[in-house]
Amino acid sequence: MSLDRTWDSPGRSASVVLFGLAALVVVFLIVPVLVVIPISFSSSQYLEFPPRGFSLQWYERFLDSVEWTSALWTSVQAGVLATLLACVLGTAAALALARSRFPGKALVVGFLVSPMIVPVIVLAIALYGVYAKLKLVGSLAGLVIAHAALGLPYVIVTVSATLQRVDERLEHAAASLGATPWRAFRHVTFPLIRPGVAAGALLAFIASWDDVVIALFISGTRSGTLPKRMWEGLRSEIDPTIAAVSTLLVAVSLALLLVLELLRRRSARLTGAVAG
Amino acid sequence: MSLDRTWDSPGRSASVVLFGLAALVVVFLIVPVLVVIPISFSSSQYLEFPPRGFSLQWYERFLDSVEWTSALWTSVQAGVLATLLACVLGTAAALALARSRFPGKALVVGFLVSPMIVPVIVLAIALYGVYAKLKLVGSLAGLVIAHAALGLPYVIVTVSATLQRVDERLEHAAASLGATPWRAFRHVTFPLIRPGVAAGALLAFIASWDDVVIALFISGTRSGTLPKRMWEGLRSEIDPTIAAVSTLLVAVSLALLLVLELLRRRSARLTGAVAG
Amino acid sequence: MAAASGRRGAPVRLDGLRKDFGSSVAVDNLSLEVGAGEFLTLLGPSGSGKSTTLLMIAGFVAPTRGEVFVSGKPITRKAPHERDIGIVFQHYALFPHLKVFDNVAFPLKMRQQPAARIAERVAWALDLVRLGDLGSRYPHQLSGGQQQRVALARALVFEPSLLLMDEPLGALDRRLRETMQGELKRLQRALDLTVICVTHDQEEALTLSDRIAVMNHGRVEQLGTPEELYERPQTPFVAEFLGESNALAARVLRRDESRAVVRTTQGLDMVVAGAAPAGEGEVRLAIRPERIEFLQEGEARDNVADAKIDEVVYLGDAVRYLLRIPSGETLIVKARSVAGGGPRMGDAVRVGWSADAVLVYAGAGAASANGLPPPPKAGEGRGRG
Amino acid sequence: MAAASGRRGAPVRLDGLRKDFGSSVAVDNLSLEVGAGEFLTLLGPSGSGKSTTLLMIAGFVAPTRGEVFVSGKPITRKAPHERDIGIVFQHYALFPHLKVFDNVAFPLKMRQQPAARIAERVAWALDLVRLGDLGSRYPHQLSGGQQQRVALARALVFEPSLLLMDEPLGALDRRLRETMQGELKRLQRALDLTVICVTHDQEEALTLSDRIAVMNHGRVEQLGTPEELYERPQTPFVAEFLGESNALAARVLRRDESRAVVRTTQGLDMVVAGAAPAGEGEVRLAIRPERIEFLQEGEARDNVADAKIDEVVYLGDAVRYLLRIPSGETLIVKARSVAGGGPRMGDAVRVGWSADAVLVYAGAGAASANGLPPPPKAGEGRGRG
Repeated sequence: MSLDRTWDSPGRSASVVLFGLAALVVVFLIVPVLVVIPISFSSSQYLEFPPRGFSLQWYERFLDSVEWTSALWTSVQAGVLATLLACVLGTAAALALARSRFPGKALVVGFLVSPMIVPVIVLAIALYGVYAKLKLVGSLAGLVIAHAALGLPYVIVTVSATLQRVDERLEHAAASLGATPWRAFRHVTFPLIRPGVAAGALLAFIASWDDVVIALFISGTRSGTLPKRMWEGLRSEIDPTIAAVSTLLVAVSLALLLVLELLRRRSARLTGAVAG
Repeated sequence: MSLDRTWDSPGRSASVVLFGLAALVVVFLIVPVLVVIPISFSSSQYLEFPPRGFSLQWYERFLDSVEWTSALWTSVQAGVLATLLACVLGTAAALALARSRFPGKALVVGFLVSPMIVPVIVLAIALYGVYAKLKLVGSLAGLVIAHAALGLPYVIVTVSATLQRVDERLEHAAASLGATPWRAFRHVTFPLIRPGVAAGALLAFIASWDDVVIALFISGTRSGTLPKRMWEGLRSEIDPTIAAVSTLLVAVSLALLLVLELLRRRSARLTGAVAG
Repeated sequence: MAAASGRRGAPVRLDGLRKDFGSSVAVDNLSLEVGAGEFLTLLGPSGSGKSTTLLMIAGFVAPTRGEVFVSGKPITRKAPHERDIGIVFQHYALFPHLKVFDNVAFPLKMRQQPAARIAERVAWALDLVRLGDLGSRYPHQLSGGQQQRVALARALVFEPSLLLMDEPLGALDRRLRETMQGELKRLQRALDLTVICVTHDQEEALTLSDRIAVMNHGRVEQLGTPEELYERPQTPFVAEFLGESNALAARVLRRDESRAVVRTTQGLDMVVAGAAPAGEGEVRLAIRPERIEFLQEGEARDNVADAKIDEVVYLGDAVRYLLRIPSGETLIVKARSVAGGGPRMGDAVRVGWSADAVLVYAGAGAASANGLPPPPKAGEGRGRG
Repeated sequence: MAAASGRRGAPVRLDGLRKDFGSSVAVDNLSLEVGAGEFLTLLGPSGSGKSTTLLMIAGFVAPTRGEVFVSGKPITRKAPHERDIGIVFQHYALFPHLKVFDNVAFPLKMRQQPAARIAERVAWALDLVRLGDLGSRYPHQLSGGQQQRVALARALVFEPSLLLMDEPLGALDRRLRETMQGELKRLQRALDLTVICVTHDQEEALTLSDRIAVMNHGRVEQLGTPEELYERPQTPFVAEFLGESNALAARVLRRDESRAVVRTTQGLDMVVAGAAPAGEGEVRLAIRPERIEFLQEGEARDNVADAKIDEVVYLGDAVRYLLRIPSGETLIVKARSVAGGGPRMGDAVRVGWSADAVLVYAGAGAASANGLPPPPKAGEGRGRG
């Protein structure tokens, strides 16, 4: 029986600080984003707030436009494929890093998470240079590889953090009970790091879904992503379809976040909060 | 005495996987970026690889250009101020979140980390709309606030993770020994979460230092950041100065990462690996 | 032991303390006096309210009702940092980023003492726990026992009026625990400290305390010296929580002023001393395993039974036997080990015990099955934590 | 206990096992035979090589030299999952994402048994540990003792030829530990299991083992039954690691075939039984605290001393005294508690012990100070972990 964690104290002042902060962030970030949503349902012909009436015209325009729908399709394809690639490679790398010890390991880690550190514009320039030679500019494959590299560090970081909390003795136990290394991974380690993999997958998807700069450099006209198409749309004319696309982008990100949180809670409930 | 962590097993195959991955990432990401570095020291008048001779001409051109140096100054100012703001607010928020329990807490957390989730182009468009009305477009203050919001989630996430590992009993102990809540924070909690704050600060700075999209929307001509100026440079003419600037951007990011890693190791050595 | 402090421990009084968590009552109208310089232990299973009581004294939990007095003054409305109470936490809660010296100096720095005074007091406190030469180490460079002593020095250096301890020896090795028990006790006596200690470990409680309050369900079941509690437990709960007991359900057959005869549910008749409780006749019995003796041919006791040895557990200085008697009851018997001898598994033996070895309690049902072997699920509820 | 398994435990032989970590030798030329159905414990402080030995048997550490045989066949080159050895880990290592049933079914699924067979075997194993009705719980919903029993069921369900246990009771409460000791022992006997257990806890070792190997610095100091080790420890290390001991340094004054007279460094003369070791005359003595008795007026023993009582620690069924004798030595004495009586702190008493209560070892210096109170730093090296 230990002095437990249920004391009644500084909660109050802490909450005040918290609400103040939340309010600041809400005012400066959320409200502007939220404003986009009503505008996207406006019946007006212009970007205006508050909107005059309700209509789905901008969503209709979005769906009617081959340019927009093909951009959506590219974004989804690139996002999903890049996420899959990042998850497989990132989980393997995190496992390898957690279970091995060799000189220069820190350097290898540095390489693997460098896409998080190297400024994206430098990355974009550099990738453009290489891809131009490899004829990957404008191809979906090029975009997927670049976005997978963007997402890889997130997967490595989240999976590594989860792995740290998984007791290595569980793997010993599995081995002692007759599990080959692969079966021990499949039946014990993987189920336990799944929340970390899911979180990494979310972040990797969002890194791809979000990216403007790399897409601008290396995706060609045929294979433009939604953010790239938005960017181009803003350059040419002010088109309220942008509001509808923005709403869509945010909705997808939030929906994914929600799914992740629900999964996390379910797994926490099942395994009693902390695995291992 | 427990079955300890020194068994001789799957190390080998793990290392192979790891090296394979590192090689992939190196080829697709690091090599292109590294190519930029020799180019920046080229004596040639064009972007070419391998460079013909060594010169610092592009760095001289960078330093001689008021446009580039003022962009550098803006980037540094925005980065430092946004990081400070994000650290103070983010640490306070993380503390408040860790120590209080109230209905709707998940929602508040969601708001606070939303800049990490909302696509940056949507954020940029939305911020532009608000800032235009508040006359913040083109001002350093506007850029600092926007970048602080970008960095805030990183600080909250890293500090929260560190706080989780700090035994709450240490704060009880401090109180029982006569420390007021503020002194308990200053002398006990803060020193223990400092590694988390430092990591958050690094990520927040890089988020600002890296940002192209928001800077393109809300920083005016006078207050453009380095990545924005690079972007514009690429639009107008192909200028090898870009290579020098890229090298500089990468160098700063890497230097910060190195400092952080050294700090982390020192603190781990002092406090015996895991604090608390 | 260097220049001892001028202050001695203060008397403490808990007056009608109560704590509700939602609809459950963690501590129920607890009143208790602790004398100046006394070592009092709150002993009980988890959920008995002992930790909540400690937290209320320390100021980390606000009581729903009641008052805590130290030296006669109420402190219930003071913040923890104003209470001047030293606490030794279960896992020591040493500040990992501060050297031993700075850990011990912490309370003095918080009290803005001058540097020279701090150096002197820290040296005194470290000498007290015999760690004078380790001031420049970090906590993680110390062994568990050394960390424990640093925590003690830190809690004592500011001469608190009261010292609280939460399972002070729980994280130590059995061997080290014995050493530290002696040291703690010696310090407490030398400095005349008032100590309130919380533990679920009966041995810790027995060896350290002047008095023990056995708690259960938020109430004190019995308060007394270790000997009083062990020799004359007033409830079956105390009899079983403190030391081992053979618990039996029985019915009173007949009684006079000084003795009674009872029959257990399985049909074993037994003479018990003292006036058995009145009423229905349903009673609960408890017999300490070491009060049952193996008898030689012809020896007699108030109660005698033939038995078969089911199990022999060698403990070094003692042996624990599990006996089955013809009526079907299982008895635990603990005897000193006899070099190269003693009864063995399967042996038929005769055992006996005196009438006053049997503790008798009113009420039906076997005194809860805790600690008694055969049904192995028993005792499970009393997990750590 | 349901349909018991047809298999019984296999004999195990360790042949010249050695493990180097860099330049340090963790296990040094260890040879040992464990009979089929025997419960053998490796007992030692941390760093004694006992855990490394267990890891080599389990296959998690490759020995530098030597061979492990199970049922006469070498297994040293097999991977852990091919060894068919059940392990109960220190903190159980239950799979938190699997229900109790699936935890216990795991080894059978890995062996691709048909579902019906799995259901039957799991039911058998859960009945064995009396958890038949908890199959659908998750591990975090169980108490510590229940988790321990699930770990046991999981390690037994595939009828391994050998069961390894790492501090099997270390994470349990003192009370629960006693219950589980009995249960473990009963299971081991009923299923005729070969068990190799690792612990630093002498009580765990004494109560569970058929034989104990006391390890120190990678070597076996002594191997024998609990009684042999406790009554006739062959080295001072064993005398002190297993049970408490009064350790004294002395010099032989004179000797004949059956007795010798020695003088301790502080000047206490003592008669000891048996031929004292030859040589220089420097010896080390060890006396069990329970072998020293309080004497009534006129009673005599081979050795007698007047003493003052420095400290009395009440343990419930026993009392531990710290005595100071005129020569300056401190003696620990352990006696049964006498209801409402016994000597008190400060009393002058006479104590005595027989010549054969004194264990004599060759070599100078007091048998390491471990476990002896006055210098409190003693025993620190022996931390957990």
